[in-house]
Amino acid sequence: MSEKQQDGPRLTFPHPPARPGERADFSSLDIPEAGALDVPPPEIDSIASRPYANGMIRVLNDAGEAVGPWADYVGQVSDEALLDGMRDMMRTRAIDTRMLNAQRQGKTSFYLQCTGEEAIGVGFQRQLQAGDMNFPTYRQQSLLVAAGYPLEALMGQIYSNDFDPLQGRQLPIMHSARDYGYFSVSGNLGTQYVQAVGWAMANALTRNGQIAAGWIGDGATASNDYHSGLLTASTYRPPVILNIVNNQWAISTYTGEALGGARTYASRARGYGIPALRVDGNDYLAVLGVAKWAVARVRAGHGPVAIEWFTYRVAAHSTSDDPSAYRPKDEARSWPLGDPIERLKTHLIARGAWSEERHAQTEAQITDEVRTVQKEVESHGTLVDPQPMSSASILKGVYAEMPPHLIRQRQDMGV
Amino acid sequence: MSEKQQDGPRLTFPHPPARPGERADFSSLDIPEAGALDVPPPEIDSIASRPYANGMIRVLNDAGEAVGPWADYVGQVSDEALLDGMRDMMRTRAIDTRMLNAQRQGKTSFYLQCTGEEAIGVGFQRQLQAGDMNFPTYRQQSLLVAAGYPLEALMGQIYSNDFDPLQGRQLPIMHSARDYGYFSVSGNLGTQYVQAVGWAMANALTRNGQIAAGWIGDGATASNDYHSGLLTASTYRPPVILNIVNNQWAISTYTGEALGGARTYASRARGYGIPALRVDGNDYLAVLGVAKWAVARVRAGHGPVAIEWFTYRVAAHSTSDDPSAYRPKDEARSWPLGDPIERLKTHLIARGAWSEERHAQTEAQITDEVRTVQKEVESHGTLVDPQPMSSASILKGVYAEMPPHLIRQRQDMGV
Amino acid sequence: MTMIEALRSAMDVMLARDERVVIFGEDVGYFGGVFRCTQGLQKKYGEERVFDTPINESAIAGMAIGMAAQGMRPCAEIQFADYMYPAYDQITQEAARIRHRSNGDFTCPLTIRMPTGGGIYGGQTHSQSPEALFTHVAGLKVVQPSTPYDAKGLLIASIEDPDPVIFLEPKRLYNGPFDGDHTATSQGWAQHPAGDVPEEYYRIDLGKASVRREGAALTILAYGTMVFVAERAVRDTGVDAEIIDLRTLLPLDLETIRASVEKTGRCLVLHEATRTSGFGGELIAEVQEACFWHLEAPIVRVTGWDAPYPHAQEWDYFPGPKRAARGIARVMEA
Amino acid sequence: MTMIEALRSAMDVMLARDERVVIFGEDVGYFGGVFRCTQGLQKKYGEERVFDTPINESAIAGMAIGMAAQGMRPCAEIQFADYMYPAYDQITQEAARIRHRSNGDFTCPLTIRMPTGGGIYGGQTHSQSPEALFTHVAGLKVVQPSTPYDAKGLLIASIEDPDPVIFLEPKRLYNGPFDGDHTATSQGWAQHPAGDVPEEYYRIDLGKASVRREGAALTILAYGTMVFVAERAVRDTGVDAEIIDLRTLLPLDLETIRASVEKTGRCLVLHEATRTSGFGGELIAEVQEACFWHLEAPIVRVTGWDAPYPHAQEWDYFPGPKRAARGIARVMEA
Ligand SMILES: Cc1ncc(C[n+]2csc(CCOP(=O)(O)OP(=O)(O)O)c2C)c(N)n1
Ligand SMILES: Cc1ncc(C[n+]2csc(CCOP(=O)(O)OP(=O)(O)O)c2C)c(N)n1
Ligand SMILES: [Mg+2]
Ligand SMILES: [Mg+2]
Repeated sequence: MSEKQQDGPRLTFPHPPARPGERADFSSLDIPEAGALDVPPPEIDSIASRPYANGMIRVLNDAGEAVGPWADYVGQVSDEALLDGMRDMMRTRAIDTRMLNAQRQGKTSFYLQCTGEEAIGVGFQRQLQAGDMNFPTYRQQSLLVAAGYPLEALMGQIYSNDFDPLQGRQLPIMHSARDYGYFSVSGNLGTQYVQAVGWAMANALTRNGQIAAGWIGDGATASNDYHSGLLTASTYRPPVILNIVNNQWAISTYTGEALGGARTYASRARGYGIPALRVDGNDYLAVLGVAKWAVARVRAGHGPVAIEWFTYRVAAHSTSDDPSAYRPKDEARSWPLGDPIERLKTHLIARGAWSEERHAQTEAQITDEVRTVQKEVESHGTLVDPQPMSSASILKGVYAEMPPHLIRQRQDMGV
Repeated sequence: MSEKQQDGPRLTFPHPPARPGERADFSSLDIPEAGALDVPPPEIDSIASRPYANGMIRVLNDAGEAVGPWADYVGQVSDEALLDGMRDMMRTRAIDTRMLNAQRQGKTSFYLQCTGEEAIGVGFQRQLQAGDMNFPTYRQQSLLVAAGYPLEALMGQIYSNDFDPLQGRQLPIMHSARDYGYFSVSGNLGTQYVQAVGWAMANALTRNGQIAAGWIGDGATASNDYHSGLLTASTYRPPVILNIVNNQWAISTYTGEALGGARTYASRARGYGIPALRVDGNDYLAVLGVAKWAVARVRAGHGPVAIEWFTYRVAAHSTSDDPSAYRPKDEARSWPLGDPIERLKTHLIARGAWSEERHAQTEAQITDEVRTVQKEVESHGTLVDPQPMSSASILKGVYAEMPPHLIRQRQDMGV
Repeated sequence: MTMIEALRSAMDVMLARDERVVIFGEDVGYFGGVFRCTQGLQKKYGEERVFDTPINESAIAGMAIGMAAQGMRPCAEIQFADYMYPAYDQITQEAARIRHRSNGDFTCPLTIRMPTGGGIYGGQTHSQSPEALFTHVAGLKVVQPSTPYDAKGLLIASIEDPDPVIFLEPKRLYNGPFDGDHTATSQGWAQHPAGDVPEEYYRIDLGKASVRREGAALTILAYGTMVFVAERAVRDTGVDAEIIDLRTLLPLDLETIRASVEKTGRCLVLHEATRTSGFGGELIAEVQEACFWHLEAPIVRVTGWDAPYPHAQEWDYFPGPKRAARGIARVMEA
Repeated sequence: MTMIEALRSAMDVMLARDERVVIFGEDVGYFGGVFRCTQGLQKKYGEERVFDTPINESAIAGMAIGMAAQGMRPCAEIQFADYMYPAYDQITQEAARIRHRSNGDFTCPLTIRMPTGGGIYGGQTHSQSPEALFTHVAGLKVVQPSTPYDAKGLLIASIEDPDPVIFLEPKRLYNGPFDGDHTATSQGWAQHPAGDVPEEYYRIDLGKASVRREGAALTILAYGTMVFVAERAVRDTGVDAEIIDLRTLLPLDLETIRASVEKTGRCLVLHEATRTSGFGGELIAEVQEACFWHLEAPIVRVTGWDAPYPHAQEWDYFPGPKRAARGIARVMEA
């Protein structure tokens, strides 16, 4: 080992564009013009999807105008429908803010925001039908909000109190809401990607007309189940949309670590023989359009599709994380694709359907609404002021029927 | 579940071109002309490797002539060197034949041939240097033969007798031969692909100038570790060649099951940002050329490369298998890329360096040589006539030093 | 029927009875599985009910979980238990937990079959007995039959079970009983009463052990191939042992075990898996706690050695009737 | 030092002493790990010695195996033991077997660190104790320290060990001892004698338990966090127990255990992992076999319940001093 050669192979180690103390730097990102890409036919194959996988579908330009073929494809979305989306994004952000605060006050053990990524879930959910199922990660609460999930249940889960449909069993943010198309979230990254494929296979086998959507973070695309998911989707071609939320970070790890030498996550999916698109995830209209297209393709039986949503994780990874230790403080502000709420606001104002005043008003309203529910939910117990839950409930639901050894353990509990 | 829709998504199930009772049919295979592709620069990246990943590098044409840029790249290989390769291929085949027979006679429990795939290992091994390490599957015995591994050890392993360097611990064909660049074969598919990457990382970190080569079958590319291997190779770029032996079958399962909608295995690797080539694996000169190129690239520090060797599994999967149950009997004969030994023979004869007579003579010689060693090795015990091995040896080598509980178990054995 | 035929019959019956049942795994479809357990089923029920998969055990489990959660009853095959490890994450962290973590919002009624155990010269990657890796996992059920009759009834009950079941098939018993004497000519199931298997539907409830031999001198706990080894050792030693075939390892039929050990006062545990932290440890812990005051001797276990299953030393590794007899002697002497 | 600092110090010492040592894992490099165990090491030793990995635990293990076989001494981190399942195949089928199956042609000297256990409101995927899944695997060593002093000495010995070592870190003890009373204000390691950790190299041999308290009335077997729970329960009950901190679970220091149980005649086993097929079963099986004639009462285990670790009912799940005291009472009453 001692006679090291000076030339020859060395390992590469991916680095983010900037570290703390340096200036945020996204200059090397190649951000295509809004409106540059056309709308492929729904039955497109992976080979033909190349420009969409390497490029980026964008609708809103810097002036907030909806431009290009995808703007046409989205079609005449009413002001009201766009405002609904806006409100859901704002609601998601308000919930995130309040829950983050609650965690800081010790009222819950953990929280995790999706700041900057709200457009993706909100826009996507709007294109689904009842019966369709998302297999979300912990950062897709925007899907739930857009599905109209009662805030009481959503917050009850965070506080693990009697509003919690999961009876306190799961870590905050690991929701489960079948009726709202939200599969039980796993804390283990990746696992659910291939489950989404299995669910979609069941849809195809039973011809129920429903579709499934897998979700995964950029970092978690490194996991084995990402591969399993793409592979089985490629082999059986069930009605599934495989979403990749590339928010540039995986806790402290820059997205380059999982991307390696690949061009884009979408292009890696394309290697599996699955058509793939890359989309500006901070552009609500692009999300609406691409989700509409993908849902139509998949539901019609043209096979799976992969979508890389290009975005940025504005907040800390979770309440256990401190991003100032690994990235420049101003990086979020420098993100070239801006903020999804701001961009939709600009568009709506440009359209004449919105104003700064109405926006501020709505924000206040939503905060109020969220705060009211929060108060009510907190009155049923928080971590600083917990209301006892039966310890016997731990042993319930491990099996459909409680087997003898669990009955013995319950007796042992003395409850 | 009862109201099935008649249209909408259905699953696809990959099918082989023909099943037993049908005529073998490879008409849908697109086999490019020999000599069609040029030789890329060693530092090529994955994007530029597209034509090599989707095409097929071939040197020997139907007339047995070496043609095109890769023929030039291989350069003036002496007749003697080619004949060495020929003899190693013939030796491998002779060993396979004899060991298969031995298994039929009950002299060993299991065997597994590589018939039709001999060129790949023999040609590849010739381009490696001492210290380079293969991470083979159970079907790469040709690497060992070409490395000059003593036939006594090779056959001793098959008979699990005292010639067996592994003391009978491993299933036949799961060799281990560090000094011959052959990593201990695992029965679990895929696992060693990422280990090859780790080994190569150690090479780079210690600057020892050595390289590693991972091997995987087409079926096993579906495994998680295939993904782990490509991913980590893409991220750290260590000196590793990632070989995929596409022999069209995985036991009874057609290669389409693992390929899904992808174009080629090489193209899937390209999706990871690793340059990839597809090669006629039954063309000894193509193997020599591409292996030479890949070894040079990787050793020079230009990063990993993936190679899909296109070939056909002529024999049964193993002695536990009966391919007539799932593929046409004449499929091997219809394989459009022919037999590697025949093709090299034709080339050598065309070159004036060989003749049918000398070939037949050599074949007889090699059979004789193999038979002689076989006899000698068999005299040390076979499964029908085993020579007792100490049962205590089971507990040796579980750890470097035998811990107390294994000492107790050895006492319990009474040995 | 052989055990292979019995398993096939169970799947056949369930495919016919319940359209939610789907069968898949490596080489399982067209070919019918490397042990031929699913032979003919694809032809009979079509590719949508019985199909091949890519070689990715975690994908097999993951797909099964998704299908099960969406209301189907997947019965998947892992080609050898030795290859379940890539699926271990999906099985233990997902299948086993979905009902609990979602508070019943989603459930996971799936069965995963896998051939287990040695005795076929399979070497270390075709011989493993990983039952203890599943019995440690709350939310799973773990089954291992020892006869064709039980295999069919238990597999049907597993497929019908509302929770995930790991179904371990002792491959050395596929074609006939095996008492550990590898020098004897093998017997088929045709000669054995438990080879008499009805064509139609029947079930054997999970969680119930079966007393294979009544006896007063000691209790032998076994499952799978070791049940026949126990019978042989009892014949060889002439000790009046009670032999209990556990059949379901999780949940365990502790009542049947307790009643027996309270009667005999002595207990021997047999399994093929490696000793340390094997399921034998669990059995002993439960028996000594439940029956301490009745025990007249330490409980002994006879197991595989703590080493990978070696190819050539197969019969030194396999805990055959001689070692079982030594175990009986040790329990009886004390 | 805290346990985190002690672990970091062990890695620091080994990085300096042995150029074959490399450290990697998710968020381990630049950031220094989510628990900060590797903080500052990349800066000190460079990216070639300490680096980040993609989120793929089987790749982490697989790379480590390749490196170890090629002569390095990798020490990899799995971010939480709950995430080791994707690596389980590589660890158990590859790392544990390479020496044996190759008859020493290749070896696998690697260490895999992983934070384990509950008590931090981590819910079911940040609280697991999977030790029994490793102790069943021949070829592995399994270590779990309970103090900073032991953590450093054992980690150094693990990195130096010629075989693969699974190094389980009780995360609830990272910053201070914890006796299970979550209502008390937490104590740091500064107050505890075992927080006094030398900066330099020292090792604690694997395979040796430590008697944490001598006593005559019963023997308590524990490891990790449960050692402190045992101490607390003994204080609370006033029973004169001998407390043994196992430290290495595989290979087990049976001699120390046997000597103690022969003296006390009674034994209680504590662990946080789920009960069925947990490591407690193995301990009980060995103790009753080795010490049967000395036992005056059944051996009792106090463990986590057979359910996923629930978030809200953390303290109902955690086997704290009250449950341990009940266990002591049961053993003493009998
Ligand atoms: C199997 C597994 N390994 C590691 C972790 C720990 N972990 C939780 S989140 C995370 C980062 C995930 O990053 P990414 O996939 O990009 O999603 P994001 O948080 O950015 O939304 C890690 C490593 C885990 N939960 N599961
Ligand atoms: C993890 C794992 N799953 C399943 C198997 C069983 N098995 C052995 S070989 C084989 C087929 C492999 O096919 P392929 O990778 O194409 O290699 P080939 O045999 O064609 O050389 C299978 C499924 C295994 N050995 N390991
Ligand atoms: Mg991310
Ligand atoms: Mg193949």
